[in-house]
Amino acid sequence: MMGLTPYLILSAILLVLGIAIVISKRNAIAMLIGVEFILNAATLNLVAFSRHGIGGLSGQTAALFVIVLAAAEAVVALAIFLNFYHTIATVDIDQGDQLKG
Amino acid sequence: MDGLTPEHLRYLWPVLALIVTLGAILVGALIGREGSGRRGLLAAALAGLILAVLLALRLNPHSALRTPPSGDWLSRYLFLDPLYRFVIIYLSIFLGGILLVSNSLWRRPTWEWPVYLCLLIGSLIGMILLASARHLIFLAIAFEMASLPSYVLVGFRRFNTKSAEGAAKYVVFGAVCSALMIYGISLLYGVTGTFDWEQIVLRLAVEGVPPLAVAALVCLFIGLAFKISLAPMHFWCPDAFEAAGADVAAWLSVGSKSAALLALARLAHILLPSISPGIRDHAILLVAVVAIVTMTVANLSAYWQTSVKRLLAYSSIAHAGYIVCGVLVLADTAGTAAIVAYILVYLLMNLGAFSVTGLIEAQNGSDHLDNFVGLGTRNPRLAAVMTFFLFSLVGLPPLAGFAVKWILLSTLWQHELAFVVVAILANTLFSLFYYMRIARAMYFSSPQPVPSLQLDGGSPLATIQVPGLMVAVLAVCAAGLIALFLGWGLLNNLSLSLFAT
Amino acid sequence: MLEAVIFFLLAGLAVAAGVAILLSTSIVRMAYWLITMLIAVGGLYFLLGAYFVGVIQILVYVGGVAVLLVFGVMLTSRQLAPKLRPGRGEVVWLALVGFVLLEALTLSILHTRWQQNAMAPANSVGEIGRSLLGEFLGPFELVSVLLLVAMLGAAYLARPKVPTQGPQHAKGTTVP
Amino acid sequence: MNSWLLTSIIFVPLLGMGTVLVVPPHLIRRTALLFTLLAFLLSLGILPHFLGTPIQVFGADYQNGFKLVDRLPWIHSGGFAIDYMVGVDGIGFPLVLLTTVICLLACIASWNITKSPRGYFALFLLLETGLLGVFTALDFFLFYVFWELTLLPMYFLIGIWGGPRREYAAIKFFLYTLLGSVLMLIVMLWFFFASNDQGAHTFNLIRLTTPGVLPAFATHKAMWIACFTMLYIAFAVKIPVFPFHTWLPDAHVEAPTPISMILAGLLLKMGGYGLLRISYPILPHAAAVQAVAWTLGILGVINIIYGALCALAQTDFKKLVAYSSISHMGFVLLGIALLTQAGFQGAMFQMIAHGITSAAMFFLVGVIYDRVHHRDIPRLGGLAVQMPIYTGLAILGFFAAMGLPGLCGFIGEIYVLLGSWQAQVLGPVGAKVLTVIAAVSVVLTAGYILWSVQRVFLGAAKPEYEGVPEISGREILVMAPLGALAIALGVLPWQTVFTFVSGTLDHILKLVA
Repeated sequence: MMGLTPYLILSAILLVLGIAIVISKRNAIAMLIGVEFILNAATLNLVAFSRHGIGGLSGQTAALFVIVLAAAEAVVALAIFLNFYHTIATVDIDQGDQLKG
Repeated sequence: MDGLTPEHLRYLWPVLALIVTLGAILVGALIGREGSGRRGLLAAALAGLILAVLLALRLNPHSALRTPPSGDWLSRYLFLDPLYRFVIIYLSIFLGGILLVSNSLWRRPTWEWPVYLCLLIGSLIGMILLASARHLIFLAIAFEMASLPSYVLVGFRRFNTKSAEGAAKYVVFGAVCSALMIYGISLLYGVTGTFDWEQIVLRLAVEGVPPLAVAALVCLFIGLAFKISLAPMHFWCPDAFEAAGADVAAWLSVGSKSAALLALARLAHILLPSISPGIRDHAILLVAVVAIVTMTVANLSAYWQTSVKRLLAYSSIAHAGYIVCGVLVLADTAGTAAIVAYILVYLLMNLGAFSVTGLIEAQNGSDHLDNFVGLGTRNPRLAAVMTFFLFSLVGLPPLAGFAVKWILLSTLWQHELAFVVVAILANTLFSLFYYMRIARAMYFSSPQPVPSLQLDGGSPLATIQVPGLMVAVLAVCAAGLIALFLGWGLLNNLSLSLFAT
Repeated sequence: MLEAVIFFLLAGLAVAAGVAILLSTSIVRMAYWLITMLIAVGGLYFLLGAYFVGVIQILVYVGGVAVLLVFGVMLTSRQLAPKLRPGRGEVVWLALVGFVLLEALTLSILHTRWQQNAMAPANSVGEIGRSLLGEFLGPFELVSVLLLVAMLGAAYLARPKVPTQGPQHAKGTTVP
Repeated sequence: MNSWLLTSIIFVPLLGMGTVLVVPPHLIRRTALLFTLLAFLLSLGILPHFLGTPIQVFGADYQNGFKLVDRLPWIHSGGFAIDYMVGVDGIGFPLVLLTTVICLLACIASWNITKSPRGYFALFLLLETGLLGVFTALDFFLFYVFWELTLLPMYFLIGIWGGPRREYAAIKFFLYTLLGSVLMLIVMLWFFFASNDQGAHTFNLIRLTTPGVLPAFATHKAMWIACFTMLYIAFAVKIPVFPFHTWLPDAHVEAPTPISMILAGLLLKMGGYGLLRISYPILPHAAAVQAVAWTLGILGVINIIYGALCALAQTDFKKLVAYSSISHMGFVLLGIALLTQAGFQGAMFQMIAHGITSAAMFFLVGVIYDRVHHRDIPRLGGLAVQMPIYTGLAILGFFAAMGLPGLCGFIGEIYVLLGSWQAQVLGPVGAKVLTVIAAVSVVLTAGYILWSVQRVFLGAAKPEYEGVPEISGREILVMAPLGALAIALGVLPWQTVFTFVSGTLDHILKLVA
């Protein structure tokens, strides 16, 4: 019988990986991938807590919402990236240098 | 279903009215011929906003329905208190003003207009719910609801490089911060077993705050700080505002910031008095440092800007730094009241300043500072109201910007936060430099034709025509700034009354 | 015992995916590693007995988001910036910060007294449905509006440039 | 109970501003003149209230000693108690009168402003309202609001209608003053929340002077020294005292002539008035500290000597006058710092005298500048031949500033020197040393004034100034009242000034001692 702790530690590792990806990558889509890691860490937490009797069922339901939010966000983000790409033909954030300051 | 009484339903009506308006605009746009009926849609949107305000006005201003979540359906998700009512009225009226300004500045194809309206109304709904949420999942959804349309609005000028880039930066930054916030929420859920903020606080108060909960609260703070644009989560702000149209920038600078500020104030207002003094002191210190760094960084960066929207973006970051100081004061409701008073006046100043900038941009095709040169002679009235807004942003009497700064400073002083007072005052001095650059351009520099900036054959030196609706908006903003200075007791009373319970 | 083996297998896969993404320079590979991670996490949900969430994870995430991402990659990845690989100094710095963060989080997790009960019985879809329309009715309604607005925004941005339909439109579209 | 006289004096110019903004262009000047004249006539109405009665101030009762008090509740919410409260006593009233006179004359002197006159006169009238408010406000918050209100119009008046380096001068003026204002704001917060007037906080400047209303301040020395210092800087920027004086030459030189008149004649007085109205009565303990007296006294002497030396070195006529202002305002600080009856009276007299002479001098410089379009002293000369009437008036004005006996400048300086000679606060020798050094400036002042008079007016007529028109009737209309006042104050100092101010000043001195 696995306890709660391994899941939480895995979730923490995923969070740190996500943050590292976001920080180290300059490509917008890669950064979005990092965000998905963080969000998955959060859902993993929610499901693990819920299944180990903390807060009843609501953790799992909340995990569903997080997944939906991630999807909605990804859709909008990708639309924006595509538009950006169409406009200046790259998705590398650093290549945009119109906005200075 | 558990108790959805008519009383509670009344609290839902304003939001429902907004959702219906959103749907109606979409349907209207689908039924109507493409590219027609802009005025009709504007009227529909304004009618929806007015309806929401009226419905909100019908709510009992004094009843604070903070019953436990088992009691009823709606107050499980929202704090149905006077502040909720205030946020609906405040943001709806503000969006009404924005729509009038947008209508005057609109240069894009007509078919985009309903999309624009729907996005604005969608973000309005998100902001209202964000400011009042008590259920953390609800808060996260409201947060996204406020954010997603904002990302699109920033990138609304499609095939414009700046706009596309600003939106891309904004969405990446926003996605990271919201993901961190959701991670924090999941941890809080694990520690306390609930998503309800009051119960979380109760649990933390009873059982102490484990380190993991501290990490979770920091994550939550990061999310809100992103929306408020506190350092170091402020980088999106200048990029996004420069990328967006002036009207969208005005909407974001006031709407999303005040919504997140009120959310933060509300959460802090419940949390901080309940937890142990040690953690509370650390939290206050953290917020104080963040606030001071925010205002200082913003004011120092603003000086070098030549894009006025960007300059105003830094100004709005600095103001976010000032306003968030209200969170530091917890012993009574005065801190939150100071925030409310400040955002009320901030609305007038920023709507005004961004509207004038939008007019200049529409005329000249750029918001570069050079386009303001000679405005004092080209259109003295426009320059005069812009000066009003700038001086009010500095915080000089006899304008309301001073009154609210005074309320904030005196509140801080009373709670022995003199170092924050000094920091705010020092920043006020810094800020003078860059606000004065606009005033200087308008009045002191002699107008010279800038050939590269001409558009549509119009000379930048030509008198600027201000559309009628815009005149009304600007007049209301300018008159409001004087009236709210002379009568700032009313302002103070109003904001204090929101927390009378 | 078997549970532990499966856990470590899936967890290892997820972590390996993250590390691979960190080290990878190809955005396409990153997308596939992301899918690996998503499937691994979905597997963990099944292991936890949260079958419905697991199914949704696979359906929405792997089937929707990840596919969308791959499309995004396909549509945009013609120019891959060479600087995608982090510099050596950056790697050290990142590893250090990441390690400290991880250490802090792990220690906090280990030191928190969880009010955990015995493993709850696996829930039926019906119960989750009731919860969705019970405790989570508000978020449920709100999320529908959110999806509407998000779709509208995304559709707007993704809409191709409208051909000019006459002089008044031509003027409108060229104004920045 | 409220007589509304002061209120109407304060707000008549504001009403004028509103009117100026709407009247047709050819009526702008006349409207502005009408309203400044109206304010002047109304301010004459204060005079009867001060004739014949000895003036006592700061009694136990709110309004004892203050005349014509208008009081309305303004903000009473959330713990604030802010009143609209104005009133005049012996030191407020002469300054109100001075303000209306100088503004009236400056309005006449503004007749030849051609660049957007509507904006100019609107700001001018707003400035007058701010000044009148400062000299009458009896509520600290109100005082601060009016104090800041003078800032904005002055910034634009210098920045738009000024000389070539107007931008620089305007922003410098603005920054220095705002720095002072910010410090004053802190003190205001401090006073308000430290005050305990029968259980409530108060901004009332009269109540704040009452012993026991600031209980914490009675015991904490560091607190009152800190507040005194911050207030001092706020006021020192305006006076201006070395080292906060550097905005002044720039601002004066760049400002248009009428604005220089107001700047030197009135704005600088806000600093001295602030010291007498707020710093000394509310923080008497701080003022009585020997180190404070030393510091202020030495700074005053530095101002006197430094200003005079700089004036001596100038070739720009307007800059010379500007530095002479610094020198003369040094006497105000010295007189106040050393806490003697004669010193206080001399300082107050000097403020009024300097208001008259500096306005006159700036106007005289402006008259030349209008005609020859430069202010370079070495290039001028022999104007006495071309412009005899002007020269006569100018020499009157300059001699008044120099301190020739019989003219107003003399009385103030001699009283200050007398006062500082008698001063006890610095020990037996210290004050005398300061007095002697300050007295040296009499020679320096005579030096630069006589020298410049010689270089500008005397000597052989220069051919390039052939045909320079004589001073016009309108200009005489400005200069004649100033000259008359300079003589009147010099001949009848007691009847014109001392009789009004001495009671109030004695009372302030009693608080300190």
